[in-house]
Amino acid sequence: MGLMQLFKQLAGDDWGVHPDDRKRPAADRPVRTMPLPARLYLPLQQHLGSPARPVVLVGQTVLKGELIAEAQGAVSAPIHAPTSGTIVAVSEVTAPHPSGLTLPAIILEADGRDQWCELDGCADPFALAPAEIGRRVAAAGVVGLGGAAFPSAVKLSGAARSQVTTLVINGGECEPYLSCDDRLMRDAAAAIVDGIRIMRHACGARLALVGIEDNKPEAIAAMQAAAAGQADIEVRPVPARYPMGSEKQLIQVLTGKEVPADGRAFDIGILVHNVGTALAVRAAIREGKPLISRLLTVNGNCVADPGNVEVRIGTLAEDVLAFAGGLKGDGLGLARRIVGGPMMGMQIPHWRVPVVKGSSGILALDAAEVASREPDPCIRCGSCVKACPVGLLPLEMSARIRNQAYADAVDIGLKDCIACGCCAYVCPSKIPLVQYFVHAKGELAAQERGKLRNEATRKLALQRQERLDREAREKAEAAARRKAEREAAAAAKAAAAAQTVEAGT
Amino acid sequence: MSEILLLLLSTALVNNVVLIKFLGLCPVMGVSKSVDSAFGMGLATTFVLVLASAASWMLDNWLLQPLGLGYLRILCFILVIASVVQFTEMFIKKSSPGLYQSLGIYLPLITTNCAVLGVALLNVQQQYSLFKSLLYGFGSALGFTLVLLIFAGLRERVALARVPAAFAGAPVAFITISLLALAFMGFSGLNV
Amino acid sequence: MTPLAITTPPVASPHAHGGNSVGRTMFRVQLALLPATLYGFWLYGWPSFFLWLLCILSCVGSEALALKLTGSPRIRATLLDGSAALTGWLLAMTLPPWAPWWVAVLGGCIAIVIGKQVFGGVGQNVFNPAMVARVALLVSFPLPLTLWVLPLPMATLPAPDFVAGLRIFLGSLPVPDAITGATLLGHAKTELARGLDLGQALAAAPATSWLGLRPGSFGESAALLILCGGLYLLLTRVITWQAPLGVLAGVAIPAAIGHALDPGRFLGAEAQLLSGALLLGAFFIATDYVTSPNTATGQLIFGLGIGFLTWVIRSFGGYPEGMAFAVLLMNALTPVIDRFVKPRILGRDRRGKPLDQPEKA
Amino acid sequence: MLAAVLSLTLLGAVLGVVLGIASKFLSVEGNPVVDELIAMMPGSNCGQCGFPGCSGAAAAIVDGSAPPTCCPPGGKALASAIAARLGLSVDLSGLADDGPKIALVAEELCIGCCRCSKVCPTDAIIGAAKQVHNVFREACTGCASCVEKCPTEALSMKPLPVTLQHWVMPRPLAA
Repeated sequence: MGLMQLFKQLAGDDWGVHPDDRKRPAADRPVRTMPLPARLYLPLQQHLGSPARPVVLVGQTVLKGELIAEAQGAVSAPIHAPTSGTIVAVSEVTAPHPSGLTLPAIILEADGRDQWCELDGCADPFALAPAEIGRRVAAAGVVGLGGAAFPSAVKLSGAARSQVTTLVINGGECEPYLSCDDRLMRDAAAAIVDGIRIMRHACGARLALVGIEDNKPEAIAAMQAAAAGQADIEVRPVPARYPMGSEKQLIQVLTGKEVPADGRAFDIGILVHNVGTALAVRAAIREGKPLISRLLTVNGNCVADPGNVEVRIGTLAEDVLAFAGGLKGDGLGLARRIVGGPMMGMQIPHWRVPVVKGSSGILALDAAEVASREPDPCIRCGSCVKACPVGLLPLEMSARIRNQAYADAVDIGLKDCIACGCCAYVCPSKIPLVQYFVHAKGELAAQERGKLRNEATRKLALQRQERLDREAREKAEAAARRKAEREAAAAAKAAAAAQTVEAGT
Repeated sequence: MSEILLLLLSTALVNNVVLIKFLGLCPVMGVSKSVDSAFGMGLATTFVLVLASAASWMLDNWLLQPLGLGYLRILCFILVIASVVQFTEMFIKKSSPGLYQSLGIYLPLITTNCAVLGVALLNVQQQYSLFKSLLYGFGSALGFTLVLLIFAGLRERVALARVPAAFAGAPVAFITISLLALAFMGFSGLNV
Repeated sequence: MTPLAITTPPVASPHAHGGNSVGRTMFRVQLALLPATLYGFWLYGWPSFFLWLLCILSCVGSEALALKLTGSPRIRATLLDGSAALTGWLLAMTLPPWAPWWVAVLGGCIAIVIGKQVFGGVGQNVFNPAMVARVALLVSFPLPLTLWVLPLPMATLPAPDFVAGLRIFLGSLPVPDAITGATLLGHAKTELARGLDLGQALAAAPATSWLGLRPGSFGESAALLILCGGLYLLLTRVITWQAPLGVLAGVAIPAAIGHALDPGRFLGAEAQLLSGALLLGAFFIATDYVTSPNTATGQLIFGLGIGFLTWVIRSFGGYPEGMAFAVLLMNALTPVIDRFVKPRILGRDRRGKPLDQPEKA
Repeated sequence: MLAAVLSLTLLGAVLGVVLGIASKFLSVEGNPVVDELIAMMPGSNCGQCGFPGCSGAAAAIVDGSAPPTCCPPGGKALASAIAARLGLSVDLSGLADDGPKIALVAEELCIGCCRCSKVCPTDAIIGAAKQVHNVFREACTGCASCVEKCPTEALSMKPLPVTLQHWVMPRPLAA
């Protein structure tokens, strides 16, 4: 391996980084199921796309699994009640986002009975038409559980339309600390394989490739055993290297194909889904269960009792942490709160943030793990260039962004950045490169909005001008008409007067 | 063949117009903020330089010298150069308004670019043949464009650097080009 | 529910770091320079030690002064990262070992103030500061910069003691003629100028270069030790192989061809590689992060350029040694190289156009 | 003497004729850059730049008498687009851009005089005479022309609330 590594480095194929994965011991401990919290906070937007629209009223009682917000628009996902209880409010909750801003959310008070609504399972999913599977997956509110939370049904039906040939199942889980996918593959390999078969049926792919990083030997063994009889499901170990779990990188390693920039995996006949999503699809089809809970990793040096926990969607991170033994030393050494992994996760301002469908972990890191320190100036060492899995020049982009030359940064590839964080991870000057890129993307989006606004303004100004012209014209016409009428009247009067004069004579 | 190459190399590198002879510094300082406009300026100057070398040689050898009007040389050369520049300006304005905009005042100022007049006069002084004059003009233009390009690249880098306020802008540009001239001294005494 | 106040400003991911730092990198480079430096002290005695010390002090002092004048809030942190000291160290390595004190002071000032701080400090400069100082000194003061002493173990005179060394360094004691000599390259140049054939002039030159037993700059001492330092940097991944290999190949290939064509006119590849600042330059100067291209291919081109220009200046130019000039010239070309040599972006071709989408069957 | 005068005259005449012909063939109508800029500007002719309208501002920016940042409704987006088009470097920090603002009517102060709706360049203020006016959020460009027309100071500019979709990650503090 060492020699191979050296060769790859010489050949320049050395993208990515090899962070200390810190997955164990949390990954080796059995999964615990968290008891029902008193209240659940369900943001209306837990997925990419347009937010869901509430279909319940305050005070209404709902059963577990009942639809409480429906999808609206082409890319969206519905939300279901994770337990039975009463809707107490439709208000706001802090989003799992560094800004600390709030999101509209439905707040549900559990009644403790945890009573399911009627479920519509299907014993033989392979008898269903692919479109019907897509419909059911959509109705169950399944989204990508790897973190991006893209509605799965949209991907499945899109893939079926563009005739994909390969289904790639992402078991990479390259983020350090996180082990929920690892745990799922170890504990529920058979169910995952079943889910993969259902998805393969739904999208029409011939082959399913399961890529698992080679730092998870137990998961690889379990999956290989479960997929043993299936000729068209192949479990392949891939080298542990961050960001192996990124869609384009995993596709490249597994199939050797490259997704075109500005394109999607469909375009080269590939559909990618996470292992957790496979499991959720299976539950949605076989048992008719909507997505109301997920497995997530609670980890970090500050957590007293780290491990993987099965949590209802909408549970506050605060409650999850309390279940995992709380923070060591009452959170005295806590340096950063994170939802997701340490490489791409979101910093959150406080723990009163709900678990959403895409939350794969809750991390409480101490100062040594965060290792934050004031940045030094860039010394152009080029580490970031070597680490970038996309082939960008992070140092050049950040220098341009520092000088607010956003358009120049776009010219050298800002839009291709996947914000994986490799550059900032290796930077000896500790420059927060990703923050520069996120900032620039935000600024560019704002500029784009400004441009749209300018266009709308121009249109409105034009309309106003037309209106003013029209009004002026109408006024002129009316005046002309009145004048004509007046003149006609005067003429008539004169004529009449003439007649009377004539008559008088 | 080797003589041609040598003349080109020596005019472009060893006796570089900008860094060694210090001719034509005005556009070098003025149009070196971006590589793209520097390239455009380099092309425009190359065009003017080569054309002006040829035209002035013909003028000198076929008109001024036979008529014994050597004292009108500078006047006539400037007339020719100004016309060529005027023509170039019209052409660029028509074909590339963006480049025209970014070159700004420096485009008509090629007229007073002493490199152009200097090369034309040096051609006469050294009694080069028409072909050699062309080569000399082209070599000088090559050196000019090379320095302009390198310098523009450096300035683009420096523009992104955290230059102290006291040195920002022209001062650091002068220091950069002085260091570049220092580097070009390595070519001094170069002979094959 | 009321959102709690945010105490810290929002930060973006990643929330982990690999642990590399500027200070660590600089320390490793200095560690790699150490064996050759210590050996140099043994070869050239006390004056060389004073030169080395004063070069570093001058650089660090200039850096502190410049930071103070520009009102930098992080003077201590910047000085402690070791970049100024490294510049001074490298400058000392390229100077004649018995150069007088004012050369060190002036060199340090030029390197740090004109070469680096004017551009904004560490990471902002476009030319290698040590090479800027070296060239500026050579052009301005050719005499003290070409006064080479014989390594003391080879010299007929005994080594100067501490006091004599200090007096030589301060210029109150002249350098005895008996121990001065010419470098191999300088010798070759003068012999050529006298119309002599190189084959006779330098019969058995390179053999001694491996051990540094010939006149030269302080840091040119033992090729072997410089090479070891370079290999250490390669193994610890502080530097990559592209730039050094480029430099070595850029010199060796034309030298070998020239030597094969006309041995009387051109030095052979081995003599070229082992003499002058070539190895030092290949491993320690051409690999300078700040002033070399970002990409592996760019660094290879950069190295080849330095090597080739060095060979051209050595073989045809007015100066016997061209390393410093070549480095500055290629430093100047670095932005141009960076502009044209970029890594290929995933999913795009080399020109940045998205890859073609395959036709669907 | 005569030769000198003649040859110079001849030279001048020949070159003049050549240039004259060239100018016929290479003439450019108007300034295409100005037209491009006019197309980029908001076009509401709100007059905040101090020029009679957007076309006046565009011409002034091209000839350099006005900075690319002179258009407040265009904001940073427009300024950087113009700067990119003209190849200028622009200092965006000088642009007071603390997020988009829109006009807001204080209902208790509005007397329904209709003065504001007359000046609004985008017809964003609705309301008939003697009725409380209202600002149509989507149409308001934040040009603030209405604010000074209001006799009762019922109109004011309020920043739009930041939402998750509009939030921008702050720039890292410079090292």
